[in-house]
Amino acid sequence: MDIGLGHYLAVAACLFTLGIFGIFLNRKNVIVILMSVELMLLAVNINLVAFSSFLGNLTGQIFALFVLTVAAAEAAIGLAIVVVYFRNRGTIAVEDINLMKG
Amino acid sequence: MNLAGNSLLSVVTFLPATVAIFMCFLNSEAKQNARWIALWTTLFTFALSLLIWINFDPANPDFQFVEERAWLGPIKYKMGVDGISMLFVVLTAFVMPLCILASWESVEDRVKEYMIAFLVLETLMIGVFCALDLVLFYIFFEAGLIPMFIIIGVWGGARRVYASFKFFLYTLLGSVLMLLAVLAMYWQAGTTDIPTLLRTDFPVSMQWWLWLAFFASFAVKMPMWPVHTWLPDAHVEAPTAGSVILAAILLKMGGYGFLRFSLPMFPVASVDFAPLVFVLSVVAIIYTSLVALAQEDVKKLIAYSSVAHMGFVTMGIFTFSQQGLDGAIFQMLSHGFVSAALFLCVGVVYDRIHTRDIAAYGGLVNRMPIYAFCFMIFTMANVGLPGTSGFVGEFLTLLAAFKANTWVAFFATTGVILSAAYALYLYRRMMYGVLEKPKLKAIADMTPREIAVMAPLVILTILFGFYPAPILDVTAKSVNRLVERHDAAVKKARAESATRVVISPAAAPTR
Amino acid sequence: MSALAVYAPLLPEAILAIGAMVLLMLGVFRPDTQEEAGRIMWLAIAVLLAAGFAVLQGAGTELLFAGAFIVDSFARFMKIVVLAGAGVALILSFDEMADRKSLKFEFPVLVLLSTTGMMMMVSANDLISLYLGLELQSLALYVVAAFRRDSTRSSEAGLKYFVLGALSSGMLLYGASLLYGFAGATSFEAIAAAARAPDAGRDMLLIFGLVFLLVGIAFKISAVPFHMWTPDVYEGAPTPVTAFFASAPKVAAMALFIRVVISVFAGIQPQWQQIVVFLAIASMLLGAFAAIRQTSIKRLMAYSSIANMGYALVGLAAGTVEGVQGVLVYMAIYIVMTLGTFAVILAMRRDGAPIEEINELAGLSKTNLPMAFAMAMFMFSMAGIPPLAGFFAKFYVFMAAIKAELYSLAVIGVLASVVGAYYYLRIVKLMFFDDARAPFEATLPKERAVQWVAMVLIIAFVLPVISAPLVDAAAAAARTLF
Amino acid sequence: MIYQAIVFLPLLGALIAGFFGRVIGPRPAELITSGFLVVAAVLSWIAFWQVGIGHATDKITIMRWVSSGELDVSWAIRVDTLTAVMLVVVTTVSALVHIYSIGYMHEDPHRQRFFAYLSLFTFAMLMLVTADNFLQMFFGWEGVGLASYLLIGFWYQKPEANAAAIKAFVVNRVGDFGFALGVFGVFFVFQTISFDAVFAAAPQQVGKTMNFLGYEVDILTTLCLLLFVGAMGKSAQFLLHTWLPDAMEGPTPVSALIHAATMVTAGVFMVARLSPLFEYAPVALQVVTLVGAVTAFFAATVGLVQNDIKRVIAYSTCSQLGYMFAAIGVGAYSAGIFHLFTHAFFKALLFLGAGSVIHAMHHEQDMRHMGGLRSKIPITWAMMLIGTLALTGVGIPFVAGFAGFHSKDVIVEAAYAGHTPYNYAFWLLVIAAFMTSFYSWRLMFMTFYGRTRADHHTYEHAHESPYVMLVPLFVLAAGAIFAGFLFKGMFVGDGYKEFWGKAIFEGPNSHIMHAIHEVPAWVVMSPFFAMLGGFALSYLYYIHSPWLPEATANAFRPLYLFLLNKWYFDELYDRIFVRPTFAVARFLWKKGDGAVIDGAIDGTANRVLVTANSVAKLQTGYIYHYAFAMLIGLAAIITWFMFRRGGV
Amino acid sequence: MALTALFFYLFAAVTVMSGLLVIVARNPVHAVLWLILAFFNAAGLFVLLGAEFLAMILVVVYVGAVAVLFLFVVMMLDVDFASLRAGFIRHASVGALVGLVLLVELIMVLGTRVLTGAGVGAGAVKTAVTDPNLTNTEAIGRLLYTQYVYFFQAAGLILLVAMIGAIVLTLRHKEGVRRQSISVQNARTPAMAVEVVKLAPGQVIVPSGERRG
Repeated sequence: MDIGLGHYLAVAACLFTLGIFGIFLNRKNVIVILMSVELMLLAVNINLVAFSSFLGNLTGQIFALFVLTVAAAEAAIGLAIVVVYFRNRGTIAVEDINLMKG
Repeated sequence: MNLAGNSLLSVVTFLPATVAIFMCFLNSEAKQNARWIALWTTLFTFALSLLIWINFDPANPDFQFVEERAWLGPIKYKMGVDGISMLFVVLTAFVMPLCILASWESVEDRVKEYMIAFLVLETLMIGVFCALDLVLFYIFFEAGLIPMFIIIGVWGGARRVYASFKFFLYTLLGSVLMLLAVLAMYWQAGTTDIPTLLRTDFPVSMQWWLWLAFFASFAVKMPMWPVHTWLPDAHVEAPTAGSVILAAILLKMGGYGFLRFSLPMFPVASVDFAPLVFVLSVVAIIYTSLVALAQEDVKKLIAYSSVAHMGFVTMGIFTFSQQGLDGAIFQMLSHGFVSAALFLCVGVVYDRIHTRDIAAYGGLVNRMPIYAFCFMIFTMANVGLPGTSGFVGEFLTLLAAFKANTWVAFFATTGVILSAAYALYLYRRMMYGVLEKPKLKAIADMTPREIAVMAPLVILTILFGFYPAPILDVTAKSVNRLVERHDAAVKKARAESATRVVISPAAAPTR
Repeated sequence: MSALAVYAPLLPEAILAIGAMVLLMLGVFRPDTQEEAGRIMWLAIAVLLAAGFAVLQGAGTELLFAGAFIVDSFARFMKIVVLAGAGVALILSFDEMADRKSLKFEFPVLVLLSTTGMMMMVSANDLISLYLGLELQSLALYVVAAFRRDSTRSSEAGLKYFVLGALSSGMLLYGASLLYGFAGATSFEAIAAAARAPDAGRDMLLIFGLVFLLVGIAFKISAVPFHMWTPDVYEGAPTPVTAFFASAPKVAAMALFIRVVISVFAGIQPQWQQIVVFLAIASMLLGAFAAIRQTSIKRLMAYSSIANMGYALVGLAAGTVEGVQGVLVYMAIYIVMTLGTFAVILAMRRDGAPIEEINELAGLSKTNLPMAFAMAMFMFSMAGIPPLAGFFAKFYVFMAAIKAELYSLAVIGVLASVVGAYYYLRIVKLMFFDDARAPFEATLPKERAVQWVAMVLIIAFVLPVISAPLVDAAAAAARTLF
Repeated sequence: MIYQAIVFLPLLGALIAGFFGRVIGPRPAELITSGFLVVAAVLSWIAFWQVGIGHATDKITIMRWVSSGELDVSWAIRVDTLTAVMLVVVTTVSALVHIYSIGYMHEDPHRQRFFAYLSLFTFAMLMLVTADNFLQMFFGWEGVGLASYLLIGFWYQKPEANAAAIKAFVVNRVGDFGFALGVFGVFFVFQTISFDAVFAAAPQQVGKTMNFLGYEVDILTTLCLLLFVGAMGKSAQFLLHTWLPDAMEGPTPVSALIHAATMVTAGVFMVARLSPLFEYAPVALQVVTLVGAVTAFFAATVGLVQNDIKRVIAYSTCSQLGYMFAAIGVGAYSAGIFHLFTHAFFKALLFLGAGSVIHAMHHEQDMRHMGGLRSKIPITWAMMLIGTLALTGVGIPFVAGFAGFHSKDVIVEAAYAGHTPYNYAFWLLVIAAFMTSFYSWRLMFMTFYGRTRADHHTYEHAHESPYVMLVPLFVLAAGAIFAGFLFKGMFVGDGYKEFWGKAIFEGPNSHIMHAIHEVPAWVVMSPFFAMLGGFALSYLYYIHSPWLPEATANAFRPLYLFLLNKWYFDELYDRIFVRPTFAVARFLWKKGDGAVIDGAIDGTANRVLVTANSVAKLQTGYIYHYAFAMLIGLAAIITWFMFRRGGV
Repeated sequence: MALTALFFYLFAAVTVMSGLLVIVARNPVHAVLWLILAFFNAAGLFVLLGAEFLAMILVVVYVGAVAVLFLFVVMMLDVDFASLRAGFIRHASVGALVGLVLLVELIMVLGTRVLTGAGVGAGAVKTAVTDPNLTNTEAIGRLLYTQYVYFFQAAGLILLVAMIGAIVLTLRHKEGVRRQSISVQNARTPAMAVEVVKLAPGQVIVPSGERRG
């Protein structure tokens, strides 16, 4: 019962799919979508670290570090945009975000 | 040969466009200036084109006045004319001043832009016939859509939007496939130089696809049945001069394309597909003649008759014989000024009464004898009466068709009967009878300007009917070589396929 | 000095980044006025020019940071196009923003930073630099999309762009992680070497990595079906921002796409070719069809850009030098056409705002013929009618596709271009055939200049003087990738 | 030079009258055209002398025309006896008609145009008869068709005239359709369309076959039949005759010139000209005989009951043309041409006489409204009488008679000698002769005898025509009286071979000209008795017992109506050709072009729009749909590779 | 070994479960809390993989900053939680199907992944190999400031953009809010502050300074 690379990758795959799922399943709150994105990035990070560990090569961890950094920046900007939107519309329900279509 | 320098063709081609560019800076209010500038430009271009004819050596089947310059990498700027193309250049340059004159009074709106559009169009049309590079040809061929679209759409009739879109998209759809074929030829032959391509043997299976792609374009342009329906709409809605250009020049590009590309470059495919072309031509002749018979709109009737006449052209081309090709070229040239003249005739009365409804006319001969005379001449040429230019082409193509296939000749010749029926029926309804419509009571005969437009056309129609030699002599050598090369190529290909394990043409590998 | 000289290839990026920061400082510490913001705008353009000049100084292929950063002819070509696009987009944004009194110094700064990101994308030679460049670009773009923060549409555009962009970069990253796992390294050379292994094409790890990565990039060039953000964002974002969106980022993303498939995945060309063909066909068709019923000019331009990317991908699908050359030529011409069109759109103002609806163009030829003419030329060019530049753009990509024997792709492409021609013609029809409306307000000199330059380039492309340098440079650039 | 003058003087006249008519006024135009024609006529007689007597055949090339590959055609004048005969006929009748028209048309405001057309017609006819190749012949062929069209429709305000003009042109085109195919076939077989070359090569083609419309057919038979279709059209033979009676809508001089003397005989001329071909195509000749005999009979039956004076003569013309073809069909070309020659005189005379009557009656043409005119217009009566005598072939058997007597009798004899099955040709022609006599005299009696049925005013004002109209009648009357007697020897007499020279070819097995002289006496007498019988019956019906016609008509009403309505040919053609054509035309336009082709195109365009709508609807504006699309795209690509295992 | 496995399964199960709860939670505040739990467990996984530094960063940066930021915004925006989650199911089935297909494929390929060494990482650059003599943090630090300095700088620019972006989008100078301008305050002169008004008897003073800030 050895825990191999595949196990970690499977966990990451589950998280990744959950993240994607969260994006199009969620109808009510944009912020939850942002959280789903965070889940995806977490999955990526698990992938990177797992590979890094099993390859004996640090690049993956460094990559993950940058991913974390960027994710933080992304979260900041994303939340800023959500705030702006909320100020304009008074709602952040995903179903209301459809002024433009066609 | 070197009388006019080595760039005579370029000068003839680009002179109108150059003037058009300068005209852009003209004051829009100076309508008269725009007209005169356009007229003088086109006349001068015509004079230069005559210089080409004069210096053209009919005994030489090669391309003459050849110019070659580097352009876009493998694509060269190469111009030249031979017996097949030279007269189309002259025809274009000849029709142009007539168009300008015909629009003298009928176009009052945005005159400057109108003239610019026509001048640009002239450059593009002449370019089509001069281009000796496939891509260059394509560019000229296709670019003509822009000014024509504008001309129909801006100065056209009530349904001009529908007509202009139909015209544009229909022809575009045809020619984009040709573009792909051009590219495929480039990769196969390594060049887009037309003289080189004329000597290139394309693999037979490839010829099929290339032929079909070119056919898609030229058939629409011709137009052949059943892709002809853009033509009546475009003709009807276009302003008079636009119809003239369409009928006189643009339709000829398809036939020219067949002669310049399909036949010599894909000889085997041409032979294989000739039955298809024959069927379509014959259907075009009979079908559209019949449809013409039922028309209630003058321009539509003439438009449909154009389709029928183009049927003779395609039929002649695909007989692969000297008579057929000579006849096709002659028919195209003759149709060039006859149909132009007919549309100009319609324009004359349209300017006065502003309707194209045949039923609105009747008895015009009572007040417009000169007009009736001109119309009669052109009607007869349209009917293909011997002694008019319309006859020679029709006769030669039918003669050749008989050799190729008696059924084709048989059915195509019925077109002779039908054309008489619709043309004379039209003439009767418009010209004969008692002049009783109140609107027509005061109609005036042609003005001197209109006579000046018609006179050269009348003269040419009769002249080339009795003495077609100037045209036939010019085309003879080039056509002769085309036919010989074609026969040789077909023979060679057949010999090759006979030595190989025989593959039925239907199972030709599709690349 | 000599130690620094090693970093010379990085000079353009450095100029942009440092320039952005300097301008940021200037903006923060100078009074917050429109004039000041305008000045910073000019300075930003100057910075872009300087960067462009720096790009032109380079020669040959140079690698930095253990191969994570590459500068070759290809990169230089694309960088020039990116910089030109960004610069012109900035020029176009002046008047519009000044008119709304919404000229802010942050805008040029963000554009500069975004451009820095694009430059990094173009020069990326490592998955990490790819990702960072992409994110630098994207984050700045999210912000400028929502830049008009009191506008619901603008913020909705920003929100949609952000959410979907985040999703796509998640996918891209996931792919990157798989590729890292596959190759054991993130550098392109390493991945390329691994992918060249005999049976690499059967290793699903690589394939998954490829797919996820390409999906992420396809989102950036708005290839179908990853295009959905495009129309909404184009419509919602302020028009000058839309002009920017339609130009430089597309080029940068396309550069990335090209480099990734050509130099990284050369070993599994058949596999990525399938994806590219799929994307190309879907984009061309959807771009052509969906645009037909649009009433908003900006949405129309969005679909048009989707279709255009489809055509560019046709060249890429060939996977040959000619193909890449075709894409490069296509992108350069596309930029000119797009910015020219936006210059016209921005110049057409009624009641102090640029128009949004296509119908408002009606009868333009009667009120302002030169502008209508320029617009018509852009439209015909987009439709690919010779002798305008748009024809040559299509010509080169289809030429490559034919050589690669991608016949059905080519046929679908040209047929889609006929459908597409319909909506371009519709605009010409509105301008020339329909009755005039009230004339537009006096045109703005900057927009006029841009549209004239663009129009002249489009028309004069037939002249070797204009076209030969571009085509030759594209050929040289394409060759360096093989 | 003389030949060029003959051919081109009329053209010159036409051009002057046509283009400058309005400048120079009507009278000079009339004089110029008529003058030129008179000159041409005189020159033609000189030519006739030179060629017919002096055997000075000639060939004059004027100008290159169409040359393309092997095809090389020039404008040329071929002069031989056949040409000379035709020149004489054409120019003489034409000159007389020109002169006559000066009087007949003197009230018409468009006289210049009329004379221009007449001269133009003459030119075209001359081009036809002097043709040296098929193409030039075709030129003349169509040229006379054009002139005929223009002249029939001369009174363009009359709808009937316009309709008749179009009908004439189109029906002729049906014939030309065959002629053209024949010419194409000739070129296909012989690689040339010059007469001499074709004639020289014809014997080699005997018995050979070619593929025509999928059938292997005898070359020469096919070609000759095709060419003969042209002749049928132009000469208004059975099935293609319908245009000729309608053509009477034109001015009467036109009927005389074109639809009696010259143009309609072009078919006869053509077959004679092509005798070197037809002689090798016996089947074709049999068809010619059949068509000729049937036409002669058919047209005569219709002529029996017509009431329009011109239509009677028109059907008579039709019938007489049938005689000519019947003669040619059995190989007696010279007999056919001889009849053509004499017929030109007396038929023109009859038409011009009828014109004179009509002129007198203020354009009344219905014989039921005439009668008793002999006293009013005695000269016309006399002329018409001569014409009738000539037409009916009055003469003393074995001795001499009017023109028609000589020529028609030769044809009847030839028909007998030609040994058609059951001698059908002979009997049909004899019956036709009987009927000819009947309707001719009926015409005379109804017009000139008995009590007048015209309204009082018209009758009172009926007056003799001016001399400008009468003089041509005199000349023609002279021809009608003497032409047969004078020229019989030359045309069909013992010296005929010498006279015709090479102009008419007789096959090596052809003995018809000999056989004519050896027919039994009863055969020779038969047309004479037929003529007498016809006269007697006519006298009975219209002089002796004027109530009889109506009684007969009532007794045989269906037959009467059948004949009166010309065997219902017009109705039939209207039903099976004209109306279906227009219906099909409309159908093709509305359904073919409109519904199917444009329907397909507009349908495609609509599909595109519908697709566009549905594609646009995909863009719902909801983020989760957008994300969903991306996910589907991703999953699809992944799944694609999963199933293909990454392979290609 | 078994302990590792046990911990792996514990962390993995909790991570995935809390991940699921993030997306299905009715209340966004709960979702954030589930997200934090997922991060903690992922950090645990990182530790199992020997990436201590990253595990720490994850907790510090994510839980400490990002998640809190989420929480802050969720609460600030004061969304009507009661109405949320009503229309969860509508297109879920199709979406679930597609998602499931994707998941199955990913796990089929990746879940069985074993590094064979052959082919994988063939051309791997050897510069970033783990050095057993260094701690994870130290090794990362050495690499980060040497070989990956370019990325480091780029990440800095990204953060700068995030900063500018957040400010430019959310910072508002509200109209009508009085701001203190110290320099202006210090530079005040009596003339600016005091207004001398001459009054006629019985005249009322209209305070003019009221309107000035």
